[in-house]
Amino acid sequence: MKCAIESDAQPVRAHARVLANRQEGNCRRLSLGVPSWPGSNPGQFVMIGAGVESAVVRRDPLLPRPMAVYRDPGPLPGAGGGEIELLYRVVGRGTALMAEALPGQSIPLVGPLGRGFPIEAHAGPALLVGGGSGIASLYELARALRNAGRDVVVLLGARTRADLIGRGDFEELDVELVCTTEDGSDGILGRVTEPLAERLADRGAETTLFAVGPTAMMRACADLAEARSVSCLVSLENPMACGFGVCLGCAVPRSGGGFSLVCRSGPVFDAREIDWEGLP
Amino acid sequence: MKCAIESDAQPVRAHARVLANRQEGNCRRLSLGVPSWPGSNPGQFVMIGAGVESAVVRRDPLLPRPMAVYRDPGPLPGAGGGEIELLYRVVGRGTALMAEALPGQSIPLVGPLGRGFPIEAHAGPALLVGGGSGIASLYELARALRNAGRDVVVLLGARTRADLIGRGDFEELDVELVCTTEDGSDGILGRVTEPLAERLADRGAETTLFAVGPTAMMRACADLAEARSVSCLVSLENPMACGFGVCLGCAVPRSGGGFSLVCRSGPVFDAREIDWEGLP
Amino acid sequence: MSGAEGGSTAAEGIDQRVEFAGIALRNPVLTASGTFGYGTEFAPFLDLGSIGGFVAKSLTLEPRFGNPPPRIAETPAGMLNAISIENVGVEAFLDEKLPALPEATVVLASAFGTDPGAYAELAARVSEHPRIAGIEINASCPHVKSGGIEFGQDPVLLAELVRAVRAATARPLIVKLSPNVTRIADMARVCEAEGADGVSLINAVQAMEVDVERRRPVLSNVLGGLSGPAIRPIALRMVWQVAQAVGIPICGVGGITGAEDAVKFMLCGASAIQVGTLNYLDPSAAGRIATGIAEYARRQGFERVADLTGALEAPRG
Amino acid sequence: MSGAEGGSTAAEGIDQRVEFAGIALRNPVLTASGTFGYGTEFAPFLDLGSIGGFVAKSLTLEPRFGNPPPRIAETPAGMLNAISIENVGVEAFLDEKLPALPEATVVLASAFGTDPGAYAELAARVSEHPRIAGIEINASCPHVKSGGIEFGQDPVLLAELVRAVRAATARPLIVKLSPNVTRIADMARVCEAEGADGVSLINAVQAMEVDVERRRPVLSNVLGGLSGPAIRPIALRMVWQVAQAVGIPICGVGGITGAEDAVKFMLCGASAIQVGTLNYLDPSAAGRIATGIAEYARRQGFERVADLTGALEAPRG
Ligand SMILES: Cc1cc2nc3c(=O)[nH]c(=O)nc-3n(C[C@H](O)[C@H](O)[C@H](O)COP(=O)(O)OP(=O)(O)OC[C@H]3O[C@@H](n4cnc5c(N)ncnc54)[C@H](O)[C@@H]3O)c2cc1C
Ligand SMILES: Cc1cc2nc3c(=O)[nH]c(=O)nc-3n(C[C@H](O)[C@H](O)[C@H](O)COP(=O)(O)OP(=O)(O)OC[C@H]3O[C@@H](n4cnc5c(N)ncnc54)[C@H](O)[C@@H]3O)c2cc1C
Ligand SMILES: Cc1cc2nc3c(=O)[nH]c(=O)nc-3n(C[C@H](O)[C@H](O)[C@H](O)COP(=O)(O)O)c2cc1C
Ligand SMILES: Cc1cc2nc3c(=O)[nH]c(=O)nc-3n(C[C@H](O)[C@H](O)[C@H](O)COP(=O)(O)O)c2cc1C
Ligand code: FES
Ligand code: FES
Repeated sequence: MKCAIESDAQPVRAHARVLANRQEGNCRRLSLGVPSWPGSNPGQFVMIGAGVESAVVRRDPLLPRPMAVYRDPGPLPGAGGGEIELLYRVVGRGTALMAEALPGQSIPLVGPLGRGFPIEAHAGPALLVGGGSGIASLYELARALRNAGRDVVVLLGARTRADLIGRGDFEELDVELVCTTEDGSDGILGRVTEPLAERLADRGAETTLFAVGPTAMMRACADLAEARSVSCLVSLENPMACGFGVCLGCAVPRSGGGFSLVCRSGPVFDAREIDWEGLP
Repeated sequence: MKCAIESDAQPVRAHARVLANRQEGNCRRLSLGVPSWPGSNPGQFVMIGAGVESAVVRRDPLLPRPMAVYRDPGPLPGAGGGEIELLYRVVGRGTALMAEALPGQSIPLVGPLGRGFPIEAHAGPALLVGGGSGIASLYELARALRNAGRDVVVLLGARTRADLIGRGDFEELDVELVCTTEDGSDGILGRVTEPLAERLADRGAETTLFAVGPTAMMRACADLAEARSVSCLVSLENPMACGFGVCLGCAVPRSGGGFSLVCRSGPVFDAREIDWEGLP
Repeated sequence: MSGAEGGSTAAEGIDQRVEFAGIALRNPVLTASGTFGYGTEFAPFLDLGSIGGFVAKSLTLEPRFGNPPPRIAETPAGMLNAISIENVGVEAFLDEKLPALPEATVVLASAFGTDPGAYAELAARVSEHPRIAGIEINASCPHVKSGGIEFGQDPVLLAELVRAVRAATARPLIVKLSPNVTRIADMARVCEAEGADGVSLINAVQAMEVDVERRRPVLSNVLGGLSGPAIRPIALRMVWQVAQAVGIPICGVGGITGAEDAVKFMLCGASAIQVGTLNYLDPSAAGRIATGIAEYARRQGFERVADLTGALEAPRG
Repeated sequence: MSGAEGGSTAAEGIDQRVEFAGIALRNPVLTASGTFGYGTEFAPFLDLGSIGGFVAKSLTLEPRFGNPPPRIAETPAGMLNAISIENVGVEAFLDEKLPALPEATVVLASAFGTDPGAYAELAARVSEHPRIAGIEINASCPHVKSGGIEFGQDPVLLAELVRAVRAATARPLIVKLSPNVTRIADMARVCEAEGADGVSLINAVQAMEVDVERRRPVLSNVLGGLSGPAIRPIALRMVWQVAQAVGIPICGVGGITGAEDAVKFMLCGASAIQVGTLNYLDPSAAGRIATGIAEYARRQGFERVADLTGALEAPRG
């Protein structure tokens, strides 16, 4: 199976306009108007500046941050660009600066980048497992798979209720949705891998598992998939400087030896391609 | 004559709160609420951070900027601090960032710093000459001299009307006010040194000239004063890193050889103390 | 028309062409090795015709994997990298990467190796290819454990290296210098004496970052190279020092983020400049820098951008 | 109580004391020469009792004027200075500056001169004074035209200098190293061999800035020293390299802006640290850093701040 499709659209560098930037649970939703946005495939990402543009260019922090395109209704008609949404957690300096962006301000953006998920219309059931901010990579995938007529189950796992980000959006998608929390504050008490194991047992070898979240979670998914001989696609996160394959900073070790670039060959990989032991 | 008095108040380091930050002509007025502000003497300055404080400390630009205390009604009763105003021109990165500060945000501030102008109650007439952003150093001086019963004339020179900053405040002070513009858009057409020469001729040897503005203007004032044998005090500007005498970055050459620190021995100097040729 | 990105008229009438190490460039803006991939990656962002040319990622004779992750870290106004010359190898470069580039693009190859012989062989190989306008010797990779930095740090080894490569190619030969030395001018003199046509400086500054939560070095390689705006004042100083010391042309590299920065290097003596880390954050910036340099030249009353080289007014006193 | 500024309870129960070069410090935070004046300037902003001590502005035998202005410039996440050891001279320092300080304040003198004899004489002079806890040799001023940098850049001259000063004083002797060298570890080894009790590193990195409008160097001295956050990754690397090379204690200096930065230096092997440029922008920061280091130590399960020294986990592979 080919693990990922390449976006047909060429990425743009743009000054994205902040339309909204709101807290939702333990996460923030950033809506951006992106001039000449060409549309993205599920699983692609953007590089977004750490902080808004102002009259003064500040070189600290220096690098942009990779963020999955959470929602992308596609390019607007004409040359009007597009509206996209990101869902992000404030974990460090860059995301803290993003959190301060106000509607009307602009942020430099490069994207869409990377290879997204493969959407094969007449394939078998799809199990989508999301944890933490990885959930952000799954919404467009779920929508595309549903539109392609696939049997879709979305399993979202979180520590607590407020971490079940984007949940309302998934509910509206009209796919089967299973939520788990480690503290039982919402959905099933426990880890997402438990209901996942059940669903996997229900479904056949044609099933595809799509897992995005903390490394440990993805690895557990990969192991479950391996045991059932179904294929498992993961989307990796890694610090990035460029996002389009030139700094070589985002390399992850391949199971066969050598490295793959998360930004260019990924972020979506077949779980078997990855040397999980070699991840930092 | 002793050229400057030392502030009796110890400087504070504070997180100043932005109360207002508005464009006025070619200048901006920044009102700050400063916790534990001890009050300042006319001619003192503050070091103000280049940009507001946020959750993320950004180290570019790195250094604070020196700004005269334009208006200082004095400390509020109790431990309530004080409200001060700065009047500044956007000339580079630091001031451009200051211009983006919004009410409610906070800015790091150290002050009051330097030695201010001497306010001698029973001395002769005072001619205050201001040009450019130097005007900002004169308001509290004019007020203090007036309160001390001195005969005060304020002469403000500018390129054009919009550069005659703070003019309305001076009008309210009830001192004689003379304005000049180089393009004749307001007041007398020409340079401020012309009406100054006339006033100097009118007044006796007890007159003191206070000149703050571009170096060329201050030097011209110093020459006029010298020719009339009256004393002339100037307030110098210089890039500064600390503002309180430890980086030694703000040195200006003394006429007798060696250097004086603008932040500690100044910013107010007797014009004769300065080696004008040696200024950068 | 050159430097047309953004359609600036303020730059019109200015001759933007420069010559660097015998290579005619449409303008002085090159992009730096390791920050511009093999060129094609920038097609969506930048008209390759808007810059003078680029230096491709450093090559080794065989394809080479780099260091394990993490390979990069962010620092104040800078970044660290410890990629370690991961590259497709000279063969794939010549056969696959070069032909994908527009005809008019000026391409410099960057050579890396663990001994002078490997460098020389690589230089000979790329010299056969008509598309290679010049060869930059990367004598200065700050984080490859063997080879690399030693050449750039020892004048005797450097001389040996330049001699070997000089003997292997008649193409314009540029030596990229390491900043991690006591006297950069001495290293440049060695290059000049051994027949190099020019020097590029600086490569990244050897540096380190620590993850306090994990109490580990951030980079798997422990040490990495510091690049970006943070190092610009160091690079500028070195370019100025080298310009006082040698007659061969200089390419200024290090922390350039705009036309003003580029101009600073030219005033200090650089004939051309390279944009590095900036390409990551703003992949279309290099073209604007070329235009901006021309606009500056015009504002300052120069007719040719080339006249900016060394146009720093003599320091007073 | 030490480190009480801000009244942190998170740091309670942690032993903050460290020893550096035989000097007992209440906590590892010193302030750097040239950035803390003669100490009293900080009285309005900082309880001198909240830091370990400070290194006074470098002294010469006679009072000394510095360079003409401009002496400073701002750069990305950094600044340049070319002050050139302007100071009141050793006599005024001992007679006027020292007595103005609180009894409990640990003061280190910094010695500067144009030849080893002058350094030695200065060291002898300050050693007579009971308030001087130690002497830091400034072998590394990056912008004094004669003297200064040469000592810090040449191992033979450095050895000679350290030997001369060592013979002149029995006080704790610390050599402050220049970063403008090819192999910092070699310089530290020289200091150890000549009997220095410790090394401080780094001094500012030689650098330059240009005013493009006036087409001049910004600094009257052309070259200056780069300090501030920009150089922190360079300083950290050098401290780590020196820690692998010598047994004498290290004081880490360069771009420290908070407790996390300070901790990085300690993990890499520093016994104490110095806060420099940060004192200008935040004159009360040094005290908070001391508390922050203790809080970090507690969070990471250490009982003594001193145990942070060298506690970097061994790099993998
Ligand atoms: C393809 C891709 C898509 C992503 N999509 C999302 C998303 O939709 N929503 C979201 O919240 N986050 C997403 N991330 C992670 C996000 O990029 C990081 O959280 C962000 O860069 C942290 O920046 P910071 O400055 O706030 O933190 P920093 O201060 O830079 O770092 C904080 C912590 O995060 C780690 N970190 C830094 N950069 C990354 C990175 N790129 N990936 C993983 N960890 C990192 C650091 O090592 C450190 O432990 C994605 C990452 C990738 C590679
Ligand atoms: C005691 C004192 C009081 C001052 N009061 C005022 C005031 O009330 N209102 C006001 O608008 N300005 C005042 N200034 C000047 C003000 O400090 C500078 O305009 C400001 O620092 C420029 O910062 P920037 O980042 O915007 O410009 P930069 O990008 O740093 O520099 C822009 C230009 O200004 C020059 N410059 C930089 N710093 C200074 C400086 N400290 N003094 C003079 N020139 C400088 C630079 O050389 C350059 O030419 C005062 C300066 C001093 C020393
Ligand atoms: C991620 C990365 C990879 C690099 N790879 C190379 C390389 O392969 N060969 C080389 O000569 N320089 C390499 N460099 C150094 C740059 O070409 C340049 O000299 C340095 O980054 C300083 O310029 P800058 O500050 O503009 O980035 C690399 C730099 C970075 C950041
Ligand atoms: C304005 C200025 C003056 C300095 N003067 C001295 C000095 O007299 N003696 C000395 O040893 N170091 C001097 N230094 C170097 C500092 O002590 C310190 O080593 C350097 O600035 C790096 O630390 P930092 O990045 O924390 O500032 C000076 C630094 C600055 C910025
Ligand atoms: S982020 Fe630069 S190559 Fe992947
Ligand atoms: S500004 Fe630092 S000494 Fe004057």
